[in-house]
Amino acid sequence: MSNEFRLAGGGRIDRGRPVRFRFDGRELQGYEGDTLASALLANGVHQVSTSIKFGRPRGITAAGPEEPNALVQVERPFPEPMLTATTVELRDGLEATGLPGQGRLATEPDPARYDAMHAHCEVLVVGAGPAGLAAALTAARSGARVILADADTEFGGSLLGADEQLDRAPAADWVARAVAELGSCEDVRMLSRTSVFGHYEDNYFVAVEHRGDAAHTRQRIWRIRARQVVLATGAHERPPVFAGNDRPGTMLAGSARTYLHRYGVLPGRRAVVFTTHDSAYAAAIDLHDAGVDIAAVVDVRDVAPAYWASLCVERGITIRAGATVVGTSGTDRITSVHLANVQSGGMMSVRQVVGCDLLLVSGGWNPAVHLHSQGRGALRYAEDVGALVPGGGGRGVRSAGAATGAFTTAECLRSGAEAGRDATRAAGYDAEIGPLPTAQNLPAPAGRTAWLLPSPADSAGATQFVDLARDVTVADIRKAIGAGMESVEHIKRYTTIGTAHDQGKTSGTNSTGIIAELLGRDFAAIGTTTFRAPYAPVAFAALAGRDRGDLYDPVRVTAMHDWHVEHSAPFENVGQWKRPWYYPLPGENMDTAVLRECHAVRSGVGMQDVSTLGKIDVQGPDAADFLDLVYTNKMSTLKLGRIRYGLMCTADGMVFDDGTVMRTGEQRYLISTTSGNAAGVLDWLEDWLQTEWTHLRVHLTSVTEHWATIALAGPRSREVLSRASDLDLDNESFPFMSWQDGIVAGRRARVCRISFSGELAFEINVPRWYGREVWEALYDVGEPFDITPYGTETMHVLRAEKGFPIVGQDTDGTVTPHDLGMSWVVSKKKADFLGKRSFSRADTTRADRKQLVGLLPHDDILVVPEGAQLVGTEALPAPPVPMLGHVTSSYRSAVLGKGFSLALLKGGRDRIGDTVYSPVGGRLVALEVTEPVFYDKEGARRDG
Amino acid sequence: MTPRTPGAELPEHPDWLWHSPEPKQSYDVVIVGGGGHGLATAYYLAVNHGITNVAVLEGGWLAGGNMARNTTIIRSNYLWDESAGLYEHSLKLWEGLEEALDYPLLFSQRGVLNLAHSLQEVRDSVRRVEANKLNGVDAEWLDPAQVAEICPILNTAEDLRYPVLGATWQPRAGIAKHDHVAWGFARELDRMGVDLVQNCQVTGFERVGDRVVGVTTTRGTIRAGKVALAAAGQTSVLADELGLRLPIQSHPLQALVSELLEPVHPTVVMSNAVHVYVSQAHKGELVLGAGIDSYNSYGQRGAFHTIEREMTAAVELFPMFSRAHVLRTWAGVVDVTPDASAIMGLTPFDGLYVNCGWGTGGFKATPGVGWCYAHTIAHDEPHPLNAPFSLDRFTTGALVDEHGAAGVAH
Amino acid sequence: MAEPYGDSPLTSRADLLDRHSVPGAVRISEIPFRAQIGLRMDPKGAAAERIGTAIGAMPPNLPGTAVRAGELLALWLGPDEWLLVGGEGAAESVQDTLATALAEDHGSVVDLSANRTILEVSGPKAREVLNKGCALDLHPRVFGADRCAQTLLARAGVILVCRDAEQPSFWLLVRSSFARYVADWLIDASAEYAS
Amino acid sequence: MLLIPCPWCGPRNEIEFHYGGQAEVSYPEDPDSVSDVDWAHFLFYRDNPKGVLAERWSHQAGCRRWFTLRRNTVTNEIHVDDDASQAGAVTR
Ligand SMILES: Cc1cc2nc3c(=O)[nH]c(=O)nc-3n(C[C@H](O)[C@H](O)[C@H](O)COP(=O)(O)OP(=O)(O)OC[C@H]3O[C@@H](n4cnc5c(N)ncnc54)[C@H](O)[C@@H]3O)c2cc1C
Ligand SMILES: NC(=O)c1ccc[n+]([C@@H]2O[C@H](COP(=O)([O-])OP(=O)(O)OC[C@H]3O[C@@H](n4cnc5c(N)ncnc54)[C@H](O)[C@@H]3O)[C@@H](O)[C@H]2O)c1
Ligand SMILES: Cc1cc2nc3c(=O)[nH]c(=O)nc-3n(C[C@H](O)[C@H](O)[C@H](O)COP(=O)(O)O)c2cc1C
Ligand SMILES: [Zn+2]
Repeated sequence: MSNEFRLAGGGRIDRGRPVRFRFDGRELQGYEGDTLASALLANGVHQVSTSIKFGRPRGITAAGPEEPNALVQVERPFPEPMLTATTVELRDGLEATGLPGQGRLATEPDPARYDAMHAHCEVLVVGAGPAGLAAALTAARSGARVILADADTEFGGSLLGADEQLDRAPAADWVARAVAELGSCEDVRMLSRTSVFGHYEDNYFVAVEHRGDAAHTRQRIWRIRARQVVLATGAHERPPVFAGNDRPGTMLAGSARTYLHRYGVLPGRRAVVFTTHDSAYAAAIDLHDAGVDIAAVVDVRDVAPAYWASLCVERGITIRAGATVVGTSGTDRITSVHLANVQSGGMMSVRQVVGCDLLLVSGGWNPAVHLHSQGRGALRYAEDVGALVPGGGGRGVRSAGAATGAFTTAECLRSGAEAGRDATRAAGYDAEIGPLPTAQNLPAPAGRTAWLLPSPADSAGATQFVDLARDVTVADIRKAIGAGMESVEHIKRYTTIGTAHDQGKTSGTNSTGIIAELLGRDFAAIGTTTFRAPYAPVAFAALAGRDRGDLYDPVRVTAMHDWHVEHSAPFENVGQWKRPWYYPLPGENMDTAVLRECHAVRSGVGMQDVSTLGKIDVQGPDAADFLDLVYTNKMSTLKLGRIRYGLMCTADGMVFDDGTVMRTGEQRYLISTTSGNAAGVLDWLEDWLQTEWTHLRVHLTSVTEHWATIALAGPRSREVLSRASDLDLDNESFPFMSWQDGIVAGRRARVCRISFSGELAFEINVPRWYGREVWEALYDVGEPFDITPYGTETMHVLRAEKGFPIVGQDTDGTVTPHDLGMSWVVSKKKADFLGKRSFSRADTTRADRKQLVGLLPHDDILVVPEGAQLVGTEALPAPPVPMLGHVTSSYRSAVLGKGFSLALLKGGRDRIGDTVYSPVGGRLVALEVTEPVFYDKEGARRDG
Repeated sequence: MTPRTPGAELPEHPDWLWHSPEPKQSYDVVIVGGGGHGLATAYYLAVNHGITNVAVLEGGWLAGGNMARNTTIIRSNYLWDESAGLYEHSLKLWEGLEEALDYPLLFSQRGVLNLAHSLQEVRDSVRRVEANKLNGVDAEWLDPAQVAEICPILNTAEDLRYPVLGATWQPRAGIAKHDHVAWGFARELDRMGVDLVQNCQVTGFERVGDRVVGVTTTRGTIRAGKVALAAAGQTSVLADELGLRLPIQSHPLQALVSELLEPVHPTVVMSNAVHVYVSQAHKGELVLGAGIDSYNSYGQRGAFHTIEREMTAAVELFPMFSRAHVLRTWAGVVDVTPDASAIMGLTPFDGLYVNCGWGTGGFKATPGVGWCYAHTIAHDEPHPLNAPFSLDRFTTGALVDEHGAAGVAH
Repeated sequence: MAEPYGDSPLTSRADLLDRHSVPGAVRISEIPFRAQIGLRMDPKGAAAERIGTAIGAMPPNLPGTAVRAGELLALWLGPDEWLLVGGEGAAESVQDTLATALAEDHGSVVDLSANRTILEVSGPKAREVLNKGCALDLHPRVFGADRCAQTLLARAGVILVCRDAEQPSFWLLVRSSFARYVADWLIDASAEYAS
Repeated sequence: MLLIPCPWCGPRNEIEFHYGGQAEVSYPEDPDSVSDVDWAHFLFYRDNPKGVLAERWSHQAGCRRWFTLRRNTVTNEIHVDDDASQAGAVTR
């Protein structure tokens, strides 16, 4: 019984290409060009699902994205929740089921690709009905760049679903000519299947293009920046609200026309047409002419429109003017409608039941003002339309066609062309309106707005559905108002009206109208809820696009990265950088590897890739003055060839970053920053330079990535380096905290004597492209010394043994240099520097501030977890327990043979020698408070 | 086809909520702003202090500001003692609120996971968990396997660009239905005779010297014994009328929902590093949020790239969300302070009180704010729980900096 | 003679880039080891004139433009900032020339040769590939030959230079640590033309 | 996605920029002589108007220059100064 409702000819489906699909387990057949909805209707299926709250049978009511009812879950080719049958393109192998409320997500990974594309144009036209096509043609002929986007699979808009004539030929012919002409323009981009869903500042529009499951990219987000925009988005037909209006078989009149003309489908055999508006008559006529028995046209208005009445009379179609539908019957499908005459006072008389399998309805049209309103365009209630229309106010955005309440094709063509011309001119191009096709001379459709239709059997409105998607009825609105609500926003939230997948495309205007009527106020006084993006639902993955997996965020690597990989290092993420964490040998875990690496540095030699440290070249006559302002200590006194440690604070006195400063010239320095904060420091410095201290002549250049940097650390580092370098490395010629240029492993290098481990150490900088080569050379010459590559974990242990804090680990934005015990790095002589003034605020001068100290557990084998809290008592009182501070760094030390920690502790320096406690794994452990330096307090080892 | 009726299991709203009275000429206390905070404050003024000659003046529709647009996450696992004290007090009040208001608030203690994606986040998380425990706040540190057990749909694979290294877990945390909370308070207030005046925009203040004695509004002048600001993102605009500067900046904060989905997400997941937080509301929609948009704005809308980035994080963490659809996006106007903590207490003006700066995270504080702010107003002196949140901390430097350490904002 | 070089940031990706270039659509390759010198100076100062004379053309003052000066390509990066791109091994001589011309005037010359590498993206689909991650309007009328811009490509900062608008060809100057990311991104963005 | 007019590079997407808040808040001439209250205002207090705000932006992913523009915080409309030379002038 396949396709018994399909006409033998007509429509835009490809009868040569049958498509098999399954719905709710049934094997069915349609054609290429069908939507799931049109194919179901062709197979006589009206009921698609049951409703969310009451479980009532629900069918197909519309033919586009405004569909409130026909929700399906696609199962194949891949599960996708909650689509409307009216927008799912029929494809071979499609499987779907009706969806009674909640969608289901796939458990298997989505194999599809998604991406984005930026595009620019002088004129963006949204919607390719007669208005949009006319606008696009007008703009394109001027030579301006045009983007024409339409959500539908084909251009033509409503013209494809009607049988209107343009230039005395089927309108589709003109559409084809228009599309061909646009297609031949070099600077016109035509995007079908592309739903424009968001309108943002400065004419930034976002759209999603559905490229199909077979395409390389399943969906593409278009990010369009347009000079000028024409919104020709058409209108959605408005269903009247009456008792039993949710029965499957109840369909918008215009949609029934679309099924007939576009898909060659008869949505039923015997139809009642119920309308408050002229436009439904065209459906009655068309369907009659296609063989549907029109049982009656029921028009709530006292007088039927003369033009249409005569066409009905010609065909013997009965018109029941001044009547209304007061109820429907049927279980899965409508079987009859109940009519009554309405007197002007709303009194009912003469009831009648008319059998049918289709009820076509129209309550007028709602212009699709969504995108206009999203862009802050004003809305105005148009009495004659019975809905909101654009009221101006968009910047560079114009609406045209049915989106403005113009409902004849002639008007739509003209307003589209005018908007296209005005937009093009505003974009700086010469544009004239060319010849437009001649539309049929149809009377402008009119209607009467009737929000609440009388219904004696259901006067409370319990079956008068306003929002089918959310099962909200007139009774629900009454109840909300009865609870004291007057705002449309409250009623929306109380009833959930307009909050479903369709965002109230067919229910929004009705709900405002009904609220207005129940409250006895004007429509305009009630207004609308806010139109928000997206205009139609968009998949998460489409928005995520290409930024997935490894491309989620740039992976930054150093020149030696592959070597680290080859030597089995796991990596630590430091900002976007990958840094080797440790280098386990076979059989080692992190703890044993780190102990080994630490031991190597303390007793032999280790090497670390420290290329990620930020490096900024600072040049200019005022460079020294500038550095004096941004570092807490004095840099202007630094001698050429020497290096100084420096600390930066924000103006509120909190530690912000640290690093070294090398004087590389009379007016030139090279400063280093922490790896994660390199960009932040450069921006910070530029900010002060450009906007505050504009008199300072200083240039900053990031050179981080020009250099690969290798730290050689340990008592034997000098021996290793001497075998690879021509530099004189003894303490006299190359003292601690100095730098020299020389040759290392055959390459010109800048070598610094700085140490983050406390051991004799060198940092070797070579242009990045020699990084791996020099690294390997040093590794080779170090072999006799058992040179040991080490990672960030070992580096942390070693520096912690020396009490060197890590900004961001031992500080948290609430710590001053004084708190760190680093007053020695805070100048008392300088007139000012960033942070200075804040050190004299009440809170920063408190004696009981948290200060950096060391902690040694009484229990030798214990390593207190980082983050552990400190308390002053041996036993825990009831909460809240006063806390004294927390452990910021904590490791097992190879040289100490036990665990040790750094901590921020209230009044910490005065507590040195005291015992504090920390809850660890359900017990309180005792810790001795110590100086933060655990190893080589005298600093003897740095000279080797 | 078994009919599932996700809407039907939700409770019906009461048949009566609140009146819309004309404002009287004077009140003992006028509260400016009918969001959650204003309503809760009026409620505790009545219940704890017997003060009912009160009006809550709301410029638009009741609770239509941030109260109508937040992602409803409730938790108390903040780092600093001051914050933990206030938020935990609030959480305890939440636990009895449904009963007190006799309204189904859909308060669901489904727990909150705060993910850690870097070693430093692990340290910060452990630090917070340990502090929470000592402050009497329920908290646990979970490793990735334990995280996966609580939220199986979360991607805990090690090869993630920023893998989940663990999470903090507060079992008593959760979500509630924001509108119901507002309406529950409103119904009680209406019953107790408090005037909830809507469409009544406060435009200025009546002063006698340094004393504020009333407000001017779009519905006339209203005299007041005391005036309490509870206007969230709009507070600067009001304070400007008095020449009072506040250290807050108003930013858009966006959120979004998906279509209704079968239950997949059993808890609340928040990730500061990749910036997304997600829960599944009672009806079935996924509710997601991210960080603020960078610039000041009163526009109740944000930029789309914020949403796109948020979706990237969501799909990375929850691959299953790939084909879920964004149904609606929106934004609120949040009042951000330099230390990411609120401001609540006295002002330089007699009879004027300020509560603002809750930024991206004040929904959870709603009952706690009401309790403490009511105390502050009634006694003309801060409650011990809100004393640390005074304005002068910015002068002394005694900030309650919840940025660095507690990280997660909401 | 140019010194022998070690590894460029994309040495290990060379084959991959080659394999993923799509004949007739898009070609992606690295141009490694070019001399790149950062120049800062006051464009209105006397030094500017001297530098213009020394290198054969004034560094451009029009934002977003590139100027060919003898062997060099001078890219406008900011109102007082340029990047001079020269041949392999030219870094030292270019620096010397600039430093001499700058003399005592305030300005800076910094060797940035290894700081970035250059990716060339060419072919009829080059613009489309780039626009998948770059928000600039790359239409030849807007971004023609010798236009340059510092901007974003996906999530990386780049300097984008149009080398040829007719036979579309672009340079992307990418910081070394980001080079693999950008290369991988380009490969991914070009994949659809291969199918 | 605002389209922000960099005085040098021309209009570029918002994501290329870094927001710097209120413009024209200058660092006190002599911080030591500033009271705690005034210092707190310099550190933490910024205008937050509902309407036009003169604010600082830096073209971070572009020319790295800071500049000032006036933007309406309700509508996001940007008021570009007619005097182009002014737009390039930087103030904190
Ligand atoms: C997207 C988003 C997500 C969030 N997520 C969370 C979360 O998950 N958890 C959490 O704890 N918090 C969250 N928050 C923050 C939370 O919403 C706010 O901190 C909290 O709601 C603020 O208190 P309120 O409810 O009183 O504010 P609001 O509801 O904004 O109340 C202020 C009221 O004052 C009114 N008003 C303003 N000016 C005037 C005037 N002149 N006259 C009269 N009335 C005036 C406003 O109209 C408004 O109704 C989120 C916020 C947003 C925007
Ligand atoms: N008789 C009546 O009462 C009546 C009422 C309404 C419309 N009409 C007829 O309908 C036609 C209206 O012409 P028109 O050009 O104004 O509208 P249209 O309905 O013909 O075209 C609108 C087009 O915009 C597209 N669209 C809408 N929103 C979109 C979005 N966000 N993204 C991408 N595409 C989107 C739709 O897919 C559609 O193709 C006329 O022929 C008119 O006579 C008649
Ligand atoms: C927790 C929560 C859940 C929401 N769920 C939905 C929803 O399912 N559907 C919907 O359309 N909007 C939903 N919203 C958004 C509201 O419709 C609305 O956008 C929000 O309250 C902001 O108001 P506005 O958009 O009118 O400015 C939800 C909002 C919140 C805070
Ligand atoms: Zn710029």
